[in-house]
Amino acid sequence: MRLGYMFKEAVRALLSRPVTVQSVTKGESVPVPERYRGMIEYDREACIGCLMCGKTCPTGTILNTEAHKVEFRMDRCVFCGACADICPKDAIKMSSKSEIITRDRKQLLVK
Amino acid sequence: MSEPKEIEFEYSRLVVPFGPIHPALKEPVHFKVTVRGEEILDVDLVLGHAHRGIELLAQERNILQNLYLTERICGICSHTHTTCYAQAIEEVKGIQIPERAAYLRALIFELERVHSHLLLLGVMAYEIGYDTLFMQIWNMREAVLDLFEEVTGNRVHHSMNVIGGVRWDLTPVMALRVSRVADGVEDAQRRIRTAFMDRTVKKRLVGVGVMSRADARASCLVGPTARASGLTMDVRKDDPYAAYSELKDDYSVVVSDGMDAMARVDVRVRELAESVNIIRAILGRLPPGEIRLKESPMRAVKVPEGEAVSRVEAPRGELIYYLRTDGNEGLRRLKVRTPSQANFAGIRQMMVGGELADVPVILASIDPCMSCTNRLTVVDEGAGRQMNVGLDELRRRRASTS
Amino acid sequence: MTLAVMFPGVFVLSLLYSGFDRKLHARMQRRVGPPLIQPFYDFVKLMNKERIIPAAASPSVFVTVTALAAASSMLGASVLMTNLVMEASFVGDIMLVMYLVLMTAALTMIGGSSSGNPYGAIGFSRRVGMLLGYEVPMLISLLIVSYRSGLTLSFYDMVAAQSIADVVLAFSPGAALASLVFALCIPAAAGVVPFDIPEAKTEVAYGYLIEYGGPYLGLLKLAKEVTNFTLSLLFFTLFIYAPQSFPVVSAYNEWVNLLFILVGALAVYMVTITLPRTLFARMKLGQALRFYVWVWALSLVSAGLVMVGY
Amino acid sequence: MPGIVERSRKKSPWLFHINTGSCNGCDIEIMASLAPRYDVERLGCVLVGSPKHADVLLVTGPVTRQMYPRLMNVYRQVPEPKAVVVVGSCATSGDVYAGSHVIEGPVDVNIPVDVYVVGCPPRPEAILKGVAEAVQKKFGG
Repeated sequence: MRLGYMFKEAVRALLSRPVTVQSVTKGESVPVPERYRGMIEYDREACIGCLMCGKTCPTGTILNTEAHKVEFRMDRCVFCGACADICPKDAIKMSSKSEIITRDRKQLLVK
Repeated sequence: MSEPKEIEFEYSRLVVPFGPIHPALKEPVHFKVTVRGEEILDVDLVLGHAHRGIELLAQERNILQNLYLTERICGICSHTHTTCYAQAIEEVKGIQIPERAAYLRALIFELERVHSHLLLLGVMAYEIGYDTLFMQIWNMREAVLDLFEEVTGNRVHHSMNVIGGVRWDLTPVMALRVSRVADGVEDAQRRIRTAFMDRTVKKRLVGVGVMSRADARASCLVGPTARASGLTMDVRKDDPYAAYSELKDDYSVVVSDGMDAMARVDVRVRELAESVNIIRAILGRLPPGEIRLKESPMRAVKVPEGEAVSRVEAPRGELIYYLRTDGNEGLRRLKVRTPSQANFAGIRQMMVGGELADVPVILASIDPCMSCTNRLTVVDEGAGRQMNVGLDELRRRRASTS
Repeated sequence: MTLAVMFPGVFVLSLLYSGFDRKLHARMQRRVGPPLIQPFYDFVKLMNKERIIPAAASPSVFVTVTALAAASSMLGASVLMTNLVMEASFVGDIMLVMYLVLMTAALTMIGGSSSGNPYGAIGFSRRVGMLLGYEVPMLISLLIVSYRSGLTLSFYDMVAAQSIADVVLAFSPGAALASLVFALCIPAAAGVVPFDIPEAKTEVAYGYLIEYGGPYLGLLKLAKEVTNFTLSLLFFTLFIYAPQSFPVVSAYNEWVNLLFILVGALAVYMVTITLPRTLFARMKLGQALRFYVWVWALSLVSAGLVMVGY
Repeated sequence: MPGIVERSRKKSPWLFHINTGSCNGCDIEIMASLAPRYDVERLGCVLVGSPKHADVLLVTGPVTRQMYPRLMNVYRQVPEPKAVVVVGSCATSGDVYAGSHVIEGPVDVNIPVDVYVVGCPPRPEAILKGVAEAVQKKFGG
């Protein structure tokens, strides 16, 4: 049972610092890049109610409300960014908030 | 385990349910392995657990929405599926994507091949109990995922493709990072190769799941599984797409005639090095210019009636899309033939004669993507009958359920 | 009386050793790894979970086996510890300890096969195969030690005999082979990755542990950890430890001496259980048995050498 | 005494992952949380191979018809006290596959769910925080 490569690797690992990013215990976190497609931010004023986003959304997340505005049911969203891409007024932006954790999925509504 | 256990009372033969929920499997597939002692006598394969009816759903969505549906057929090769779909639509519309977009598509394609191969090599080490190697390989893979997140905004579903080009451009800063990741992958490839030379690993992989060249051709295997049995087939060379026609001479197709699980692992390790060569060639010759055709999405959806077939070399093999458009924004039919579906044809032959301990190793060696391979064969557990469901029959059932 | 005191001592020590083992294993993979007292958390959590007995299993065997396995392994470890602490031992206690270790392995096998799950049956047959491989060479190496220390079967006389002898057993020519044989058998007895074929996670989904959950699983895991502790302690005291060969230590009172033994046993635990778990892939049953044929040969050779008089 | 039991339940939540027909994006992210960079073991979590050993059930994928009986079976096999964490948008609401005839509705139609980790796929860190949240909710006492 020749020791060889993995033994050297293990000893090198023992001597060097672990690679772990301690997210829950010590609050460290892997940096989120700026192009990350996270939670949707919806600018109500800029929106002119053209409902183009509702047509391209592949999952029916976007519901139009009575006042020519839109609301997003985020539990159905796939974060594909099609709505942000198509919006003529750039009212929809994808923020870099990546941790969306809830106990009740009805709350996930972006107005 | 959660299956009703069919223990045949003829003492020597024991039917062992392997799956659909099993620590070795990340995804649901079900083998009924008939065993005498440790030796496998027969394998009965039951697929369909991840069948989500995607081909039917594709007919209900418009062309742009289907981009995001086909992307979610498989989480490991999502860019592969969208490229194949986008090419087919562009063929029907008869449009040509800008040069830079073709190169960027090829770049993300190769990065996805690297990430998929690293994933498989890690899972293979995990199957044979070599946790340290699994940890190392998946640690190297994180660098590629960070790159995806930076360039396209999501680690797994990149949504990079749009009809008529690519959505995100590669800034010089990102290009620098890509070349650094490419060097990292090259170094990782060398270390993985020495790690798989270890004696205990060789004992588990050599001579397992043998598939001779003739059998491989007979059961029409594709991708690295076929290339490990001596068949030189690579869609990038045979039928070049995206920017591969210009990149023809920057890499060579990796073929080995080891014909066993070790050869399949070896082919994938060497393909990592080839992908690094391609990535460096792309970075070197990335042409300037537009990354997508300038047309509003409303006109992008208008696709004339027609049909198209497009082929792509996915990390697991040849992926074929056939689609027929119905002239006003929708699809009449979408047919997807995924590489894992072809590779599953040979699995029974590889397994019979082996030991029970080899089942996860052989399964990992063909690197199946279960979410890709779920077709319409509906196995009715209760009545025990098996029927292939035609499309009209499907519509009738859908009418009754919805 | 001291035997009763030893039970909690052994419980704490073996769980602590398992904590060290997981921490070192993680650190060798560049991971942070769980806190040292993680096995205690696991044990307390498991003992307070719902008891589920599968329908296909025979309930009486299924349940009693777990308690028996834990009890026998704990007894074996505490007998060993009391001899060390009290420096007295009855004749034949080595045989008792080895019997209890073997008993634990046998009980877990029976429990697995009684669970009515095909994987349990496969785990049973694989474990029988493994037992053939490592059990006999282990016993042979122990017999060699007793022969070298004047044909006694009592544990402490062996340790005392070594303290008179000039050189430590592990480095004297005849017995060196015996200690190598015992060291090679420990990973198999502990069920550690190169040889954890009976409970391979990815092949047979934990083999015989598959249908156990909650308190039963807690007891079985405890039995496994205590066995590992017993084996490493046995190896260190019999083969490496000799009071006079480490003069600095034995000058103090016997508490420091005991601490030195425990640290030594931990080192042995790390080398023979954590290291293979990190460095090697899992073998198949046939390959493992072929490996142990060599170990058999080695033990017979070392027995011959000792007989001849080395 | 009860303090110790609560604390040990919070400190050693064993995870069992069941894939009910997902695109395996989330499954890879769950496996990635084992990798050294995220290292789920430092929280005391171990990815176990049998539902009987588990405390927290990680469910991915819109429950397909073939996997529905198995999901119910596995849910019953996990001993009390247990928590269910749904990982990924398609398990939360069957997003892209909604309306397909083979989908038996998202996970919360079939089994009670404690925490939803939304994302397609959510990052490994989000999954770890989701597990920590579920453990706090169900075992927090």
